[in-house]
This record gives sequence, structure tokens and C-alpha cells, in this order.
Amino acid sequence: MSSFDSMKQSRTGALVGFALMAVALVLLPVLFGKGLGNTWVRNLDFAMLYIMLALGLNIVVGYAGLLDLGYIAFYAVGAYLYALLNSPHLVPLLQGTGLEWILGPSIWIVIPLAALVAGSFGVMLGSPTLKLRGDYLAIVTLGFGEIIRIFMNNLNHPVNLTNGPRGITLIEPITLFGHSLGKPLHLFGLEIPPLYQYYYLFLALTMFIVFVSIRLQDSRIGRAWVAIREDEIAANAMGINTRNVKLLAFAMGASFGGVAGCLFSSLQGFISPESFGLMESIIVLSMVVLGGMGHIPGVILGAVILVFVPEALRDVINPLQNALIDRKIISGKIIDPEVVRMLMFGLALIFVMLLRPEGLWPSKRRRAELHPKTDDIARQEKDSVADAERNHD
Amino acid sequence: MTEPLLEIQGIHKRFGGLHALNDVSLSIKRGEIYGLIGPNGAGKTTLFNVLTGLYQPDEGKFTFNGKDLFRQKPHVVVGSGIARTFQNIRLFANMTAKENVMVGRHVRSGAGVFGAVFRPPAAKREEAAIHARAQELLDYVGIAARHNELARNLSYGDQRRLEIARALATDPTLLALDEPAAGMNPKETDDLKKLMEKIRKDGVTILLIEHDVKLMMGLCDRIAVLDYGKKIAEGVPEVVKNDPRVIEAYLGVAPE
Amino acid sequence: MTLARYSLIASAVLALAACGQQQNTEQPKQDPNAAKPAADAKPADAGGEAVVKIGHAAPLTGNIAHLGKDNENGARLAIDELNAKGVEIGGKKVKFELLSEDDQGDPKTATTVAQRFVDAKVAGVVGHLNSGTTIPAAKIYSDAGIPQISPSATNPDYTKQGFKTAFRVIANDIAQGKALGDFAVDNLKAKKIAIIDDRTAYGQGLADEFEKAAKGKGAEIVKREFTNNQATDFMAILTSIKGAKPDVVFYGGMDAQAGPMAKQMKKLGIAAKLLGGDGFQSGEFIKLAGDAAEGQFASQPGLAKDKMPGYADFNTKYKAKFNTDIQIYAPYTYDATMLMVEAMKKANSTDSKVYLPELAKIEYSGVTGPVKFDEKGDVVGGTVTVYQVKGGKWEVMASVGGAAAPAAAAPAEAKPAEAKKEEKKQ
Amino acid sequence: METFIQQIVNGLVMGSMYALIALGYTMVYGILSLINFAHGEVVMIGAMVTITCINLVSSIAPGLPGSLVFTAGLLMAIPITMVLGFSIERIAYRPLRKAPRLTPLITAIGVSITLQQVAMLIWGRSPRSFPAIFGEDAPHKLFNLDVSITNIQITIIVLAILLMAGLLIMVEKTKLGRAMRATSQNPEVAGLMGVNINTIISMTFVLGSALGAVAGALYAANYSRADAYIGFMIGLKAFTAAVLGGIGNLAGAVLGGIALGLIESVGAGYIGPLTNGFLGSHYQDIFAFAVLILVLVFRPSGLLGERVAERA
Repeated sequence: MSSFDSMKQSRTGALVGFALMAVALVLLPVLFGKGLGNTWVRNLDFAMLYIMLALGLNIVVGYAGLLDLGYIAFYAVGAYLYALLNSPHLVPLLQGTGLEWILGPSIWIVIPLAALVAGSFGVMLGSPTLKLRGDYLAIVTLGFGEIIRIFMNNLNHPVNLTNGPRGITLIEPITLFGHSLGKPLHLFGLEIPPLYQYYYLFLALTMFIVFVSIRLQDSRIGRAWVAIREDEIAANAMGINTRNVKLLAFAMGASFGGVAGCLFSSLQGFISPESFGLMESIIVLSMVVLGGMGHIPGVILGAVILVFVPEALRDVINPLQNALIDRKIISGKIIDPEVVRMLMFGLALIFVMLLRPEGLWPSKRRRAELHPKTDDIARQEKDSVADAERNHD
Repeated sequence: MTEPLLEIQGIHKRFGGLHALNDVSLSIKRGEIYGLIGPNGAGKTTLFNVLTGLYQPDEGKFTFNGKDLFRQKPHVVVGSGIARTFQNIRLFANMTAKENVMVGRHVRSGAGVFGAVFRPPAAKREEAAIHARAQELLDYVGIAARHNELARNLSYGDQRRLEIARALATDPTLLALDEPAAGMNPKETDDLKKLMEKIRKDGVTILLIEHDVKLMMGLCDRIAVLDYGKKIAEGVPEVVKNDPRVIEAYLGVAPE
Repeated sequence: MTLARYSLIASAVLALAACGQQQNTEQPKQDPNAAKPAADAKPADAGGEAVVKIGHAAPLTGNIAHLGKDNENGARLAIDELNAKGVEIGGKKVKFELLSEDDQGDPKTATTVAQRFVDAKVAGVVGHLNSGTTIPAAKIYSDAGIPQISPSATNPDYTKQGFKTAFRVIANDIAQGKALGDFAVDNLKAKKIAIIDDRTAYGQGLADEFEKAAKGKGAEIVKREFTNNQATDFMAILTSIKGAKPDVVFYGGMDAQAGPMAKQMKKLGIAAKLLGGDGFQSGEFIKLAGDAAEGQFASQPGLAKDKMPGYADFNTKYKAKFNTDIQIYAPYTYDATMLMVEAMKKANSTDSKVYLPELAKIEYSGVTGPVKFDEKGDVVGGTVTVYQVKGGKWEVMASVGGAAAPAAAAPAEAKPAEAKKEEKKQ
Repeated sequence: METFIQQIVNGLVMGSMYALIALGYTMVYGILSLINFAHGEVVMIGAMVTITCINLVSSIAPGLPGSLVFTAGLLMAIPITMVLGFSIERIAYRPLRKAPRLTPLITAIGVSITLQQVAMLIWGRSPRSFPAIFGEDAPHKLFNLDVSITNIQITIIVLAILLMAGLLIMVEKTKLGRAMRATSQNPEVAGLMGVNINTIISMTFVLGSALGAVAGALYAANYSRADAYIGFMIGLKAFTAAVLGGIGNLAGAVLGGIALGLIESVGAGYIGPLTNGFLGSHYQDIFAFAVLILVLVFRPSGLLGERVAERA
């Protein structure tokens, strides 16, 4: 059962805990901003984005047990959707078509729309592929992710839809209740700079996504996902329409990614296909795996670590190496922090899986599952695979 | 005479060169306990899988409760009222006993993502009902006390019971049990027999595969015998027991 | 398990604390309103001197780290010279300080770096190196009112965003593509041209501009093919190009592809010359293409180095200081830094709000030649130099465009360079 | 017509390399049902080591004939990749043999990234050029047409055919081959029959890696360069080839490799005219992915995929 159940046991304790956490989350950017500079507020913003992405992928990988290596495509879909609707890029294309009204929609429309469109992409991608076995699914999703990226990189011809590799510039910031997040907000005599406003917006949406994740986990749907992950054949034999339920996982995960993409686009003001490569998918996967597949607090922890640690490293490694080089203490080829960073992701994937497959902060269920006292699981899996193969022939 | 609950005619199933089911027909009446026996490899489990939608038969007819279920997917079959257990227990090992049964309620409930996330009153009621029914079923099969254990940690006999509870959670008209007594000691077998009788008494028809011929003879209303993918006999236990072809099949292949 | 969790949190906290500390020593604490113009920052008094920070951003790690370091060196040389000479602005002696950051050539990291500069209240930024990083960062500098001069970003979109703070001292792709198009038709007498690009912002932009220019001059584009910046096999596209029998094959992309491409053209017996931009006007191209490099053409924005007014002098100073050779853009970062300070002197202020108008109308004579910005922030005037490989070395062939070309209908032209090498491969 | 024949030649050369690499994927998959994501990186390491060794040999003993130097490079690269393949299996896959399927797949991705980054630490990020040991690799005219093929390309095709034939014979005729087939059919039974499964699995990785090293070396020679990034894409494409041919099936991998090479080459050459300019060669990489998806969705057993069905 989820660790959230334990909270229910003492309502007051939980309330106090929540209140403290809420205060901490509200004050966090101020602490970061004052103590470490606004760069870290920006890092916080990115942490929120990656938490959303990781939670979305967690639904697919953690809950339903489907390895999706092209997840970042949905992020891209959300980002491009927002960018196209909120930049001058489409203006020439739409001129005279009578469709100009679609530009500059309200955030209340564009975010649900992003979720919807990304979700539809999830269904589109999932419907032909979900009957594939786990490892095939992984590689096919990887292919889909690349296909989407390649299309975004090339759809500037014959109609200039995405502006190709040069990306889309001049993306408007989100406007909320008539106030543009690109401008400082004056509230109760306080001036709240844009980065902080973004943080609060991202936080609110992250909270919502956490909430949705928790609710889904403890629901009929969530149980169906876990059942499928545990034993697809048995789940099917218990009346679960495995195909639809898996599609639903894809769609839900994708829609989280779409929302995050929207926000990314608005925060950056510029997007190009190079931000949506395979490596990003793998980074998000690393977050889920490192933190603990299927466990919301773990996944959040994983995202926070993998956003913050490289940033902290850049504060340490680069200046250190540069100082050493400048003083001629070391010379020639230095260890490239970017390589170190990627090496970290690679090694994290290996060693987490080898030594602690349940992640740093696992759910109880995963822990039990991945440290089987017997070989039951492997045997069952084998049986189910054999059955599935026969069944799908 | 009442309509049969389940009726199959001329079912064929081939795996590559192997003709696993060859023109099998049978019908199960409402309220009976129907047994399926046969030597190893006779096609019992294949037939079972065909009846529960796991395998798609190559040809034949399959109607259940007035519905055509020929080549339907398992979840459709379950929705129509056939629930099953597995020969080699297939529980959701890392879910608790109660969660396992709750999964069984999936097909009889309807909350979607919206219901899950926003929990409108209807969804709340449904969820509460799922909990209640799950607990009730655990109680029914006699493992209520262990509702919070992970399925993997239950004893073998309890796992069998849990599988039955999970199947019952789908509100089946026909409960199909694949060797439920396999590996059980006499005491457990006896308890199981009582459980099955109770289930039948509560209005659920039972289809049973079992090796334990003694159990079958004492429990079943009618029995069909499969050999090499063909039905070689069908009828009340006494008749089947004395059917020469049955005796030959058993003695010829696996003298017991 | 719990223990591990706590120790993890603890180490994270330590790491944070460590960098907090580190940053505090390096820069004044700042109020959370960092989005306010950095110009608000009053130069801190340091022993009677005002300290003015200038930011520099480029990929200092990754596959073009050598170019990034080169850029940084150019800026550093300028800063050191200024400090040695002593500059007085607003009646005060000013000491310049270079804050160099690594943007990894990644758009997202670039915005983080830009935010760091805003936090650090730099008076201006020299950078970034790639177009993909320069464009998103420009928005942050513009919001903060900090002038930005890119030494090497050539994507036209950079200055098209309408930011008053965005400048570059290098010709954009339009200028270079046009010069190359003119060169192909006028000098190489090409009538049928095939074009390949690598689907990066640089390659595609350059190839598109080249196509426009070549078509404008009456050449026929017989094939337009594409590859990517990690490809090594071009046989398929070259074969279909071969069928179209072009006089010239233009490639918009980098040396890592151009080298093997030249080789494969030779294997297929394509006699047409390969022509391209600064992306493969490098020693690496000659190394990768081997014999096949001979006779191929590539351009470099700007005058030939030996024609740059201050190049020889700059080269000596650079070598003396850094004990290494200039890669490509160091003269441009040097000029960018110098002319930024020049604008401060003219405005008699290091406040970006005050000196920005001066920067916009500056006329400066630098190492790379005269620099002047048009209303968008692009450099006015200039030249593109085309080189050819002869005897295994790049030799100057011709200088096209800019002052040298009366037909310069294109907005200017330019100065060398280019930057692109773009894209972190992954 | 000459253009078309040239495209076929191009496709055959590329396809031979895909086929060699695809064998590595298919052997491992046949035995372990595992996609060895890291195989592409093994190929890349093979290419890089070959270049390094050739440079080394050329500097120690200049003036040796090109083919000898190349062989020397291969003889260094092959054992190194064999050890690498062996270690990958030992460290990253063997401990997880009983874990859920997702687990080794994730470590495989981790191994792939790690190897790529390690290669960058060793060789840097810029491409390494392949030394000009073969002198000028002048093209020959094929059938007196305007169709070119070079010595290296001929070598690639011939060597690939020899190696593939050798492997097929080995698997069919030798004791090791029989053990491999038995293990791939049913590891448990093979184990009962006295086959040491662990040894067989290790041997599979070692053999696949050796073929990968040869492919990597040929690749570097043909394109006269290699860098730390080449492994991923070529690995993915070779995997596609294995799936196309029917994963687990050696002849299928060969067929799939050649078929994919041809599809890519002809596809990239003709997609523009065929779609009236709507799609162009920028979609070249999509062919492999599209083939992969279509095959998996519509014919998961591939062109020759009997074996998958049998194993079920």
C-alpha cells in the first residue's frame, strides 16, 4: 500500500505536516533567491518541470510497467503547441485564412489543450504498439520519439510549421488573470519577479499533478495498472481490458508531459528540436529509476537530485578545473563535466538496477517485488510471456 | 429442460502442427458442477483457456448465457460472467490480498480517470462498495484476517482461496477452476470441497478441472473426459467412471 | 534505508551550502528582484576603483569546448589590457572583471547562465557562441536591460527578436550565404548547383540563404538533399546528386560531415567541387577528407586574417599570453569586449541603461576591421573570404561582399565568423 | 539506371555492416531474450581501438602494407571488444537474469551511455580520422557502367560474407554451436543435458562483440573516421535489421541487414521524387524506425522468424 496511507492514520499530524510543507514550499524560492541567487530560483523552476515529467513517466513505467523511451516527445508536443499558439510564427501562415483567432489563447485553454493533444499523441503512439512485449515496446517508443523530433526538425517545408532546426522565437510568457508572468507582479506592496511567479505557477501545477498521481494510484484505474504490471494475463482474465488500460496510462503520462512542455516553452521564450532529444528521455527515465519506480515521493526526489546535483557540480567542478588550468597546475585535456554528468546518469541506471532496483526511496510494494525471497516472479513472468506469445501469434 | 448456460460446438484449436482440440462440443447447465478430466496433455487446459478467452479457437461455436463469445477477448468473457482461476496460481503477488480481490471488481465498476481524481459522490460510493465487497469475499473464502498481507506471503492454500475470491469478485455466473486442489493436503481439499459446494449453493455454476478423480466423482454433477483433444465421454460420474474408453485412456496412458 | 535517505539529503544540503558559500564570496548578495536592470548595480568600490563585471558565455565543455575557450581568451585579453592601461569612467578608475560561464551549447543551460549573469549584475555580456544558446539567453538579457554582443552567433533570428540589447559583431547567415552564392555563380561559373544541409540551425540557415542568392544570380538548383550532424554515410544522397550532374555541391554543415562527404564524392566519381561555409573551413576538414580535400572551397566571414587591420598584433599578444593558437573567434570576442567598454567611455557610465544608446551608434575600429551596428544590432559592412584547399592547406581565394562588393544589396556583410558548430551531439 | 545500380551497391555495403552488427543482437536475443542496447557501443569501441592501434602500428613500423596494418589493428580490437562484451554480460546482465524484464533493459541503456562517455574521456569528442593506410582508395567502375565501388567496399562485402558464413557453419556444425542452439531453445533443458549455460551465454557475447569489432573497424575504414557517437545510431539500425529478419534467427539477421541497407539507400535516393518533394532525404533516418515499427506491429516474427514462434 502506498505510504500515503500511513498519513491517513493521524489526520492532525498530517495536517500539521502539510501546513509546514506548504509554508516551506512557498518560502523556498525566497530562501534560494536570497541565499544562492536567482539562478537557483530558475533551477527550482526547472526542478518543478522535471518533477512533472518524471511523474508522468512514472505512470507509464512505474505504475503500468511499460518502458517508454520516447517520452520526451510529449514534452515536445506540449512545448510546440504552446509556442505555435503564442508566438508570431504562425501569423503569416494564418493570414487570410480566418483562423487568426486561434492565436494567443488563454492559459485556461492552452494547458488543458496541451494535455489533451499530448494525450492523443500518447494514444496514437500506444495503439499500434502496446501489444508488443516490454523490450520491443521500449525500442519502438524510442523510434517514435526520434520520429517526432525529426519531423519537428524538418516541418519547415513545404509549409513552415515548426521553423525547422532554427526553432521558434518570441514566445509570449503565460498570462494569468490579465497579468503577464513576464513582468514583475506587485502584490501587497511586495514585488514578485517573473521567476518567482513561474515558480508558484509551476508549483501549483506540480501539486495538481502529484494530487492526480496519488488519486490515480489509489483507484480502480491505478489498481488495474499495477495488476497489469504484475501479471498481464491474469489481469486480462480478471476482466481488465488491458489494452485500453495501458493506453490510458500512456495518455495520462503523455498529458503530464504536454503540460510540462507548455510551461517550458513559456519560461524559455525559445524552443528548438535540440531540446527534445533522446538523451532527455533517458534523463527523465533516470529520475524515475533512481528515485523509485512507482513511488511518488521517490520520483520527486529523483527529479530534484538529478536537476540540482549537476547544477551544484557546475558551481564546483568548472571553477575548480579552470583555476587549476589557469595556474598551470594541470594542463591539456581536462575532464569534461558534461561527460561526468552523463556518466553519472549512465552509472546511476546500472548501479541502481544492480544494487537497489527499487530506487532510493521505494514504495513498499516495489521493495518486496524486487527482492523476491523466491524465484516466483521470474517464473511467473516467464509463464506469462510464454502465454502472451502464444496468444498473440 | 432449461437452456444450457454454456454451450460449445465443434471447437478446434491448433498450435502449429498440434491439434490440441479436435471437434469438442459440450454444454453446461445452470447451477451444476461440471467436471473436466483427462490424462496429461489431453487438452483440458487448452479447452479451459478457450472457454475463458485466453486462446482464440480456430473454429466452432461458443455461446454463453445467450451471448456469442466465439473468439472474444478475455475481458469480454469475464464481463459476460465467466471467471477463472489458474492452475499455477497467478495472483498479483505484490498487491495485498484485499487489493487482489478489488482488482476483480474492475469489470463490475466504472470509475474512470475523472472519478479517480475528483472523487464525485458516485465514485466514492463505488469505491466504498468495492472495498466492502472485497472484504466480504475474503470473509466468504475464509481469509478475511489476512486482508492486508501481500499475496505472495500467503500460504499455498490461502493463495488458492484468494484466487477464488478474486474470481468471485467479478460476479460470475460460471466459475471455472483449474486444478484448485493441486498440491493440497486432504484437509485443505476437504475445505475446498465445502467451499465449492457453498459457491454452487449461492447460485454460481462451476466448471472444474481436477486430477483428483475421487474429489471429482464426489463433487461433480456431470463430467466430460478429454483425450488427445477429443471428448471421449460425458455424463454423470458413475457412467463416465465405467466407460471403457475412459478406462482405456487412463490405463493406456497413465495407469494410476 | 532510512539512513541512506538521510545521508543523501544531508549531502544534498551540504552541496547546496557549499555552492551558496562559494557564490557569496564571488558576488554581492542580492535582493530577490534580480529582474531589475542590472544597471542598478552601483559599481562596488574596491580600493578606490569601481569594479565592473562583464559576462562571457560559451560552451567550455563538450565537443566545441576549444572554440569556447578561444572566445573566452579573446575577451580575457581585452579585459586585461583595459585594466593594465587603466580606464576612467564617470571620474572613477574602473577595474573590469570577466565572469566566464559554461553554457554547454545547450539552450536550457544558456538561460541558466544568463540568469547567473543577471544575478551577478554584470554590466554587459559577450556571448554566446552558438545561435541556439544566444537566442534564448537574449530574452533574459533584454528583460534585465543588459547589452549582449555575440561574437559568433550567425542565425538571423537572433537580432530579429526586436531586443534593443542584442548585437553581434559577426556577419549573419544571410550575409555569408549571399556571399557564397555570389561566389559560386560569379567566380566558379556554376550553372547547376546541388545543395545539402545538415538540418541544424546553422546548416539549414546557411543553405537556405545560399540557395536564394544562387537562384537570384540565375543558377539552377538541381538537387536539394539533407543529412544530419551525426551522419557519416552520404552515399545515397550523393548518388542521387551525381545523377543530376551539378557543377558545384554546396554543403551547409560542419567539418565532421564535410570531410567524409568530400571523400565519398570522390569515391563516386563526382567531379563537382564542394563548397561550404565556415563550418568546414578548418584543419579538421583536411584531415578527415585526406586527398579529397584538395581543391574544395569554404568561406570564413571577415577579411582574411592577414588582411585584418590588427590581426598580426593581436596574434602576437594572444600567443604570448595563452601560449596557444587562435582558433576562430577570439578576435571577435576581443573586439566585442573593447567596443562595449568604448561605449561605456563615450557614455561616461557603466550603467547599461546609459551606455546602451552609445553602443547602438558606436563606430569602432577593431582588430577585425571597422564595426558599426545597424538598427537591428547586426554588424554593418564587411566581407566574406573564400578559401580553397591547395597542397593540403587553406589558401585565400577571394574576398566577396561587403565593402568589396558593390552589389551588396544584402544588409551588410561581414565580418567573419560564424559560429556554429553548434549542437552538442548526444 | 546507373544511379539505381549505384544505390543498390551503396545499400549492399551499408547492409553488410548492419548484418554483421545485427548478428550480435540476434545471438544475444536468441539466448537471453534481451536487447543488448550496449552492442552498438561495442562496435564503436571496436572502431576507435582499431584506429588507435593502426596509428600505433604505423608509428612503430612505418611502411608496412595497408592490409597488414589493418589486420594488426583488428587483432588488437577484437580481443579488447571480446573482453568488453564478456564483462558487460558479467557485470550488468548476469546478476539480473531472474529480475523482471524491465531491469536488464534499463541497465543496458545505462551501459550504453556509460561506454559512450568513457569513449569520450579516452578519445575526446571530435572524430578520429582513419589513417590513410590503404593509399588512395580509388573507385573501380562496375560492369563498365558509371557505377563505382572501392576496394574497401569490396572488402566489406567479402569479409562480411565470409564471417557470416563462418558463423552459420559454426552454429550448425560445432559442439559449441549445438550448445548455443540448445540453450536458445530451452535453457533449462540444455542445462539438464549438461550444457554450461553461463559459459554459452558468455561465449555468445564474446562472439557477437568480435563481429561487432570487425564491423566497427570496417565502418571506420570506409568512412575514414569514427567518433564516440557512431555506436548508438548504427546499433539501433542493426537491431532493426535483426528484428526485420526475425530476431533470434542468424540468417534472418543477415537478410534483415542487407534489406535495411537497401531500403535506406534506395529510400533516401528516391523519397524526394516519389513524394513530389514533400518528403526528402532529411527523413532518411526515419526509414529504419518505420521499418522497425511496422515489422513489430504487423509481423513481430520478422521475415524468417520461425524461431520465435517455436520458442513460445
